[in-house]
Amino acid sequence: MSEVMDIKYAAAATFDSAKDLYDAAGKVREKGYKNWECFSPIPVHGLDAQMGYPRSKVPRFTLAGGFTGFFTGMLIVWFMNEFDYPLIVGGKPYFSPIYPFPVFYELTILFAAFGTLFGMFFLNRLPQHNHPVFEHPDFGRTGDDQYMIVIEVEDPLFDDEETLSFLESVGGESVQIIREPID
Amino acid sequence: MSEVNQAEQHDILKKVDPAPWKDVPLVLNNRSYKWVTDKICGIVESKTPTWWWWCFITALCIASFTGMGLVYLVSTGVGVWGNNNPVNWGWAIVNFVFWIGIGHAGTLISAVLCLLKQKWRTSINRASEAMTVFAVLCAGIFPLFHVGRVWFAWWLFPLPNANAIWPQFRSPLEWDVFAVSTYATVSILFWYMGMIPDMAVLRDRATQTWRKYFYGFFAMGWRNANNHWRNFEMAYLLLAGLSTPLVLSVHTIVSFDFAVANLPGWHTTIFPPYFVAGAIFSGFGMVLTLLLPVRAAFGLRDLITQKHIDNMCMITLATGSLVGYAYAMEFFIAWYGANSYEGFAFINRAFGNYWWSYWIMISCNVICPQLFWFKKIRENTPLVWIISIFVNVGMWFERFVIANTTLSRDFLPSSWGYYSPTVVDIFTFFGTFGFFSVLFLLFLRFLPLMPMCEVKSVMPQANPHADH
Amino acid sequence: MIMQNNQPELPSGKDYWKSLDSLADTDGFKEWVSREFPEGASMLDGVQRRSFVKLMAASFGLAGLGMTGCRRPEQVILPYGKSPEELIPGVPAYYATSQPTSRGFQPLIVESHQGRPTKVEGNPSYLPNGGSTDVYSQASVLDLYDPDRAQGSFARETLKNGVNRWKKVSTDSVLDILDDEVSEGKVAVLVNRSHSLVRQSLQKKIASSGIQWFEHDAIDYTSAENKLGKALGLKKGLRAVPNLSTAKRVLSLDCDFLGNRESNELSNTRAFMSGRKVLNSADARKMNRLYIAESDLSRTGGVADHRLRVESSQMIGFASLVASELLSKIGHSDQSLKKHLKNLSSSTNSQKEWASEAVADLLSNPKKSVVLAGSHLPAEVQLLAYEMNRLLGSIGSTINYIEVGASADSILSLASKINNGSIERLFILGGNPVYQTKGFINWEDLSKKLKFAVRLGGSIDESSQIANYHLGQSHYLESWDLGTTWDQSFFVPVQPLIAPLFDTVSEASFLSHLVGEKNDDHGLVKNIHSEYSNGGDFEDFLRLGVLATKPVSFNSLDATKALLSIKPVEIKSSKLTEDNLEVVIIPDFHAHDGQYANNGWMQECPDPISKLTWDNALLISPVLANILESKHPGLGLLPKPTMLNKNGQIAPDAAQFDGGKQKAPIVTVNVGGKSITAPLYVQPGLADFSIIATIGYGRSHVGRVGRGTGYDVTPLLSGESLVLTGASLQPTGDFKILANVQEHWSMEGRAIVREANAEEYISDPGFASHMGAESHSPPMWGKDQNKSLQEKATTTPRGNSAYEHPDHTYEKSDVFGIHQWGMTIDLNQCTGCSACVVACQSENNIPVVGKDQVLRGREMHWIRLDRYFSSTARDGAEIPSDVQVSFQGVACMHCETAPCESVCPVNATVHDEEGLNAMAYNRCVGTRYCANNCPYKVRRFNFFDWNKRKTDELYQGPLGDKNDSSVDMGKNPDVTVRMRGVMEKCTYCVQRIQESKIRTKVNAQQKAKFESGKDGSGIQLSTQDLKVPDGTIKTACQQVCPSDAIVFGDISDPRSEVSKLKNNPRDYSVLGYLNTRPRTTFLAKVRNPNPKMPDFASSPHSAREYHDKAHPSHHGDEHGAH
Amino acid sequence: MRNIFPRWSNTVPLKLIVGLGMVGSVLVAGITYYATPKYTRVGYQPTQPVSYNHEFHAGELGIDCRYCHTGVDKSSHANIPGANVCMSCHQNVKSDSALLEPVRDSYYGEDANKDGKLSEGEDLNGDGILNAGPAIPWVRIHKAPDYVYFNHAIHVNRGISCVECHGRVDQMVEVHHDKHLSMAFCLDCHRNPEKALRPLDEVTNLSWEADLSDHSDPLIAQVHAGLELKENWGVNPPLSCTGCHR
Repeated sequence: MSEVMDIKYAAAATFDSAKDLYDAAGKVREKGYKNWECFSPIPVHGLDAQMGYPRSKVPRFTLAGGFTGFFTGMLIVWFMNEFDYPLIVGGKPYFSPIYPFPVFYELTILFAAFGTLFGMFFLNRLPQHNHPVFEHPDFGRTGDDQYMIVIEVEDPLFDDEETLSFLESVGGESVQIIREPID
Repeated sequence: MSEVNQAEQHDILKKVDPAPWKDVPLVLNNRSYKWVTDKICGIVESKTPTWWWWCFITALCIASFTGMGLVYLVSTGVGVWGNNNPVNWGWAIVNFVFWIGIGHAGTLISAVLCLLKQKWRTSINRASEAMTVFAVLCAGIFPLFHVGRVWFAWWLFPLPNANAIWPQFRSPLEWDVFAVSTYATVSILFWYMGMIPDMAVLRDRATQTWRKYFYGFFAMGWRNANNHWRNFEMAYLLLAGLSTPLVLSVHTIVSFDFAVANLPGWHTTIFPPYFVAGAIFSGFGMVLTLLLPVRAAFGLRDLITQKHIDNMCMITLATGSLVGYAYAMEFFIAWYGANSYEGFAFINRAFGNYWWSYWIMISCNVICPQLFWFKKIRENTPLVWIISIFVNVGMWFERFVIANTTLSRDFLPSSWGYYSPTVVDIFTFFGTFGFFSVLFLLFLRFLPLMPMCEVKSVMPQANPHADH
Repeated sequence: MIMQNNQPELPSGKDYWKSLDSLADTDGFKEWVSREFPEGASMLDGVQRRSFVKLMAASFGLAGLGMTGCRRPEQVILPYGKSPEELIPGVPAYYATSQPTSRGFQPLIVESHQGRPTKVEGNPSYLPNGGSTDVYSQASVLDLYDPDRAQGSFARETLKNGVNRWKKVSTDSVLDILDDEVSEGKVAVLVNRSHSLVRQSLQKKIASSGIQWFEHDAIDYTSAENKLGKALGLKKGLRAVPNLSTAKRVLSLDCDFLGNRESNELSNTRAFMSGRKVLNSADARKMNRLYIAESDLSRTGGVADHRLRVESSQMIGFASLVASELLSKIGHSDQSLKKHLKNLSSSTNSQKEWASEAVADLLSNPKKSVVLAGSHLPAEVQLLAYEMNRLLGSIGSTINYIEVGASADSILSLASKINNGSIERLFILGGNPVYQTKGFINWEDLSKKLKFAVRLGGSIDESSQIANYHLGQSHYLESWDLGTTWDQSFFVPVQPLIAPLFDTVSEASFLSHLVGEKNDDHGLVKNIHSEYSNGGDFEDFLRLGVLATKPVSFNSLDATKALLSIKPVEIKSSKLTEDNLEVVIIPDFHAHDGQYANNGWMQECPDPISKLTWDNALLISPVLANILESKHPGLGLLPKPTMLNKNGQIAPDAAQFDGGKQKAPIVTVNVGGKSITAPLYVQPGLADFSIIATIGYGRSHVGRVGRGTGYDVTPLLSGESLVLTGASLQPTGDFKILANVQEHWSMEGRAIVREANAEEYISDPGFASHMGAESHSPPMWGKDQNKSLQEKATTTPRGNSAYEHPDHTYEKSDVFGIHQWGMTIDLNQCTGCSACVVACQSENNIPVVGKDQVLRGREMHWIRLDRYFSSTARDGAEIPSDVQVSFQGVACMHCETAPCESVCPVNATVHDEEGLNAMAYNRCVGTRYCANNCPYKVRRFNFFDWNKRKTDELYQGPLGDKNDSSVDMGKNPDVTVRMRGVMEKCTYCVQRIQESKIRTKVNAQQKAKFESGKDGSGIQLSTQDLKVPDGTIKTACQQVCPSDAIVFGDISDPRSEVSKLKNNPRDYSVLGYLNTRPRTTFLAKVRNPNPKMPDFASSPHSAREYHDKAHPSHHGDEHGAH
Repeated sequence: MRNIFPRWSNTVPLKLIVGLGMVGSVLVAGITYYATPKYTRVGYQPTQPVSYNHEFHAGELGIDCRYCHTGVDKSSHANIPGANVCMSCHQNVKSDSALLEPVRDSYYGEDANKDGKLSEGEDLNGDGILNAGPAIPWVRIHKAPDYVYFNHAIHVNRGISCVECHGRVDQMVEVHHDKHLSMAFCLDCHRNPEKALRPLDEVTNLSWEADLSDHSDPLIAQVHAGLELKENWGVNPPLSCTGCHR
């Protein structure tokens, strides 16, 4: 029987242009929905603000990575050339913040880069290969030329009829419920 | 985020909204998103063309030269190369610097132009990033295998060992280890991250199962969700911001291999900027060499427009002239510095035992690019392609001149010598072009040649405020 | 047909002693083992043999063959069954012996490790040499381990195709056959000249037993004494033994008394150069002065203050000119003699001024001047030189004439006697007469006339080809003998350090066998010693290695009559032109007279003047070169002037360098119907129409090292003079690639070798510090400029550098050294003899790389001898004819702020606390960055497994043959043998430093313990007790140097010799302006020209070249000066 | 379109990271333990041709090390004793023990009647010398790499005991490789020699310990004693390459 076969995940509506999506998104936010998301083939400018998203937190990871890198570098060089086995090389000092600077510098960048990428993954909860939204029949087109708004069932304001009609009212097409099969 | 009313937002957005590209559209014949998607994915999804197979097999054969060369080298000794005393480096390091230099254009296009909000970069950055990664891989071969006991090369890494002895961090070669490995890693990260959304598109379009899973795996479950885009864009911007100083530092450090040494003709402060300029120069040369055929082969004229070619030519022209200026300045300083050894080193470059290589360098690097002043030539694609080849040749010879003229005639006339490569040198280097081509062909076949989302976002449809 | 044959006893030279394994196969070796290592002998057979070899290696303690430390095969240690008392494993033993040479016995001390002689040093008890050795003695130890030696005795079988095959036979069996043959009569012995008393005593017995005796040497060092003796109408020879330590003025008539063309090289060098040691202006004032007139540019000519280029064939004329100048200046009474000399010298008027000024200078130093004549010059010149010395009153003060026995019958009379059948049986001992005389003796015919012939020789060579049997001759390190030094002032022993490796026999025991004496050579030597030493202790003699004696000196007589008998017609040699050239045949630097042709060390040691390795060439003058070029366009002898030459940026190369490889055109030389073909080499400083050819190369039957090297000059030899006239050159159009290690001959006005004339030095002792970039840049040491040498060495002050340098003083640092090592090289003392190069090679296990690799610029010598020419001519396109020569030994300078260290990524080359620039081979990965960054280019890279692979199979890598391990037996176990892919360089002989330090500490501790008698806990040892006393450590190069040019020691000790020298104003660092602060510094060269001479220059050419480049403005007045 | 990957695949990445982390750390631990001299050398105990018992001779009988290893205070090599050293006792003690057969062979060799003089038919190879027999092939246990120049004399004479590198040989029936003797091992002692220095008389006394009278902890006692000797003797072990590599 169907109702045990799958569970409701969310209501979805598609749009044809960035503008439509943009405007609709504004309305959805004003309506006060919380658990909802826009899908678009490109990063639509200003959509974050429109959806009421704060600034991304990726930079914090980058900064952390950078600092780690720099001081790891310094620690390595100091430990190896000054502390553990000091050797007289070209009459130069055992340790100096100057001569090995390229090492600190490169490690800073390396770790910062890792911080950035994995920070992004972490904030986007990636990798996550399985997601209910993929169940939408032509979700694929959101990568191509279609836009979509999805309001999840978890949202306190969610109500089948009302949400669906609301989505239609903001100009959504092929409004429908996304169902997630249980396997 | 607090309550902000519509109107204010629009003002804010107007401010952050970059100035739209007025004069020339970046995608010709106002194509639709669908067209772009089909075009780019089509290259990967369509049946493998025969010409691809021919190229691929040829490239494999050529690549095998490197393989054989290296096996012989490691089993027999560095002596199989032409190196000697006083010229202890020779081709290996020349090739290393050459390939590393090639790489730089990719990072530059994807990072620096991104920071400069140069929208025209979008259709060429993916390919040039690929070029970067592959060039760095080719470059890596040489410093690794030019050492006498390659099986101990791991000593260059700071690993604890039973001998309780560590690397020596004053050495530019040690800096290279960090610079090059960092450069390779970050380039790959940057390249891969940019591809995630496109992988997702390919995943969603895929019909064969293996494609579903292959692209699915690398797409990491990307969902085109705005939340994703938000962090993605920020990360992209940051990586661009990190790559820019990186790309500058890498060739600076490579130039330190020479500049930190005390030899006449090497020990000069002009090297870092001059090497970086040269790197970008050769890089763009290579980008042109690669993309013009690709553009023709896959009919991408609407995406890689004359506008793109013009821009690349102009950058080549600019950097070429920069390099030319550096050559002149070296001579001036050598004369002005009044150090007889330094003075001789440069006179010897131009008129000494390697004069021919010097003049090949000058004509390819300084004179050749000047042709790009003329629109006619810029619009003559075959000619542009040929010139780009000359640029590559010239830049290889620049490194040859720097490395060899100085070493072959340095301080004590008694130890002057002459270096000439052996057949093993030549084949090993030649083979790396095959290796590079193999990788690039695979890239063309299996990965999205252009960042679709970025191309789309510079098309008029991307603007959420344009009323239509 | 005898010219073609293969290696002894095997079809191809390939499977020949592949390794110790197959060495162990040879019977001789087994026998040797059973005597030397009794415990090992029984294990030699069957399957155990292989393991035995390994064991032997272990018990030998062969250190560091291959540097793979990771894998550790099971190894076994073989102790003695009965340990010899004196032998402590790991502690080398030293024995006094000597090397018999045609230039007298060379007294030696030989170092032996567990029974293997590894290193040869001079015997300091022989004062004239002061513990120095020449390059040949250094190399001779390699011959002992030469795999191409005759390993026993062989019988010759000629195959149908005329090829000679050699069958191994036992030496005893040959000796038995020999006895029967001798009883047949008509026997002759042909030997090379020797100074052995053992031979002398046996010679008498042999003569009495009716065996005839003949002697021959291609390079006959005794010819001068015989000529002079004959000319003076004496029955004996008259040997000139100069005593140069007292000589103030020396005039050399084509006499290379500092080189290998004359005897007494070492003591001459030591004595003469001591007169050129300049530490203060007083020394400079009484510095000696050398005039030389010569055709070749010899090492003596390189030292000379005034050098005149005169063809050897013109020497009689020139000598007469000098003599007549002398006579007129001293107002000699005999007018007829004056007149006679006048017309003898008629052809040489152009050199009159030079000669008369030189003579004036000789006369101004009565009893302190001497005239020397080359031994290859005719009796007339010898006579003139003798008479001049007599008139100058030098005899007894600066030169002694001692009486020596007259020479034996020559090889020519032997030939005629064989021809007329009065000799049917021939024994050829030593030397290599067949090779050396094939130009004028048809051995092919003679060999047919001979019934029986035996060859006693170290290896199977040309002379063996006419013999029925070849008897392997023992190396001198394997045999007993006793002889005299050249000056006959000492008896010296030859005692074996090792039992013969193979079934070989020494000359002494062979001769004694000939006369039917069965007592062993040891007994023989003992008897002769007691005979001469009137009852001195034999053991003491062996321990000391020398026994003083008195040569018979000659009381001078007037030679006027003899002089008058010189007939003008004889010496009226027609004028030399490019169609009437002279060929001067001299001993080769590498091969000497051919005996070192198979010695890798000698082959690769560059000729001091021409810098050639692995080959000899015909040397011709630039003048002749230009004539040839114009006569034969496209000869390709001289390179076309490049742009840099034309605008005077650099001087032109003296030869075509095609990709760094010297391309020498091959020509045919015709002299009186005889001809040879050989490559040409343009040598600045040669007499215009002289061709210098060297003997010893182009051997047809020689080991694998010497095979195919050089050209053979012997076909030109006539049996009389080594100076041939009437020669002409004809290009063949072919070229030969020569391995020249120094492409560029000019210093290019760079202040590398800094020189001044004595006057300049007196007026400005610190002239060296006023040259070079550092002289007009801010002082390297900045504020620390005036610190003492010791402070600088220990605290390494920062000078102007941005860095704080690590401090090595005891108090301030956890890494401190109680010594600070340093070296000085006195450029004024170096004659370029190159003994240091081979000594270093022998001490430090430096591999031989072969001609091909030398051509690629991969020679491995740790110390190289840079040779620069400088001249007045500075127009870019011409190669100068009159040049001054400057030698500079360059090895690792051990810079305090070493450029090589800071670029090594793995800490493989770092400084140690005593100022050594350490090179840890086992840490090196081989980036070669250090070698690039070394401004002195002294680092050497192992491009291949030199020590493991045969030099001709390097490119086959692992598929190539392994090297002959026999050579490994001669390696120094105290020095790592480097594998491929690692960098190496001079270490200041760190192994010797460490040994001395350890010995000092151990002795100090034991002494203190002995005195305190306690458990040692109360002992107080100061750093003074632990310091190595100055002079204890001698580096290998320092030890061989006959003129003490190299001094090594602790510069933190102000009283040490080296500190004193470094404080000398002449001291300077090469490329000092780079602030590398080298620990090896140089003492600038001082020349001592005579202002009155026509060729006088106010300052040395190189100095003027420097000033011309450094201060072009002064250009004018620089030349105004003269 | 449908999900390609099953839901459980979402947890895979996390598991992967954890898994790889564990594998990695195990790998590192494994290498550091198994691929270093600590493991590869220590405990190496080959069987020797003659079952010489160090515990008995050096321990119970208390024969001084230097009695057999004669080179140890004079030379770089400690020197394995020749058969004559063994026979100096065993001519009388256990003179006919079967275990000593190889020793006797090596010692007497050609001297068949063991009278030490060359008598009829003894000189087999006819060289007029009474040759010794085959050497005893002792299997080498301690070996520094070829490029390391360790000198016994300087260590022994400057108060470094055998025990520091060879362990309690006087308690080993058959000798085994006791310390790992890697470069790190050498450096450790060269950096703080006071941990090892001892009075010269005690060098071959493997059981010696510093005077505990005024220190409870033996290590502290040793260090105190050591520091005093270091100061008095001017001990300054080389830490740079040239000390051991030539």
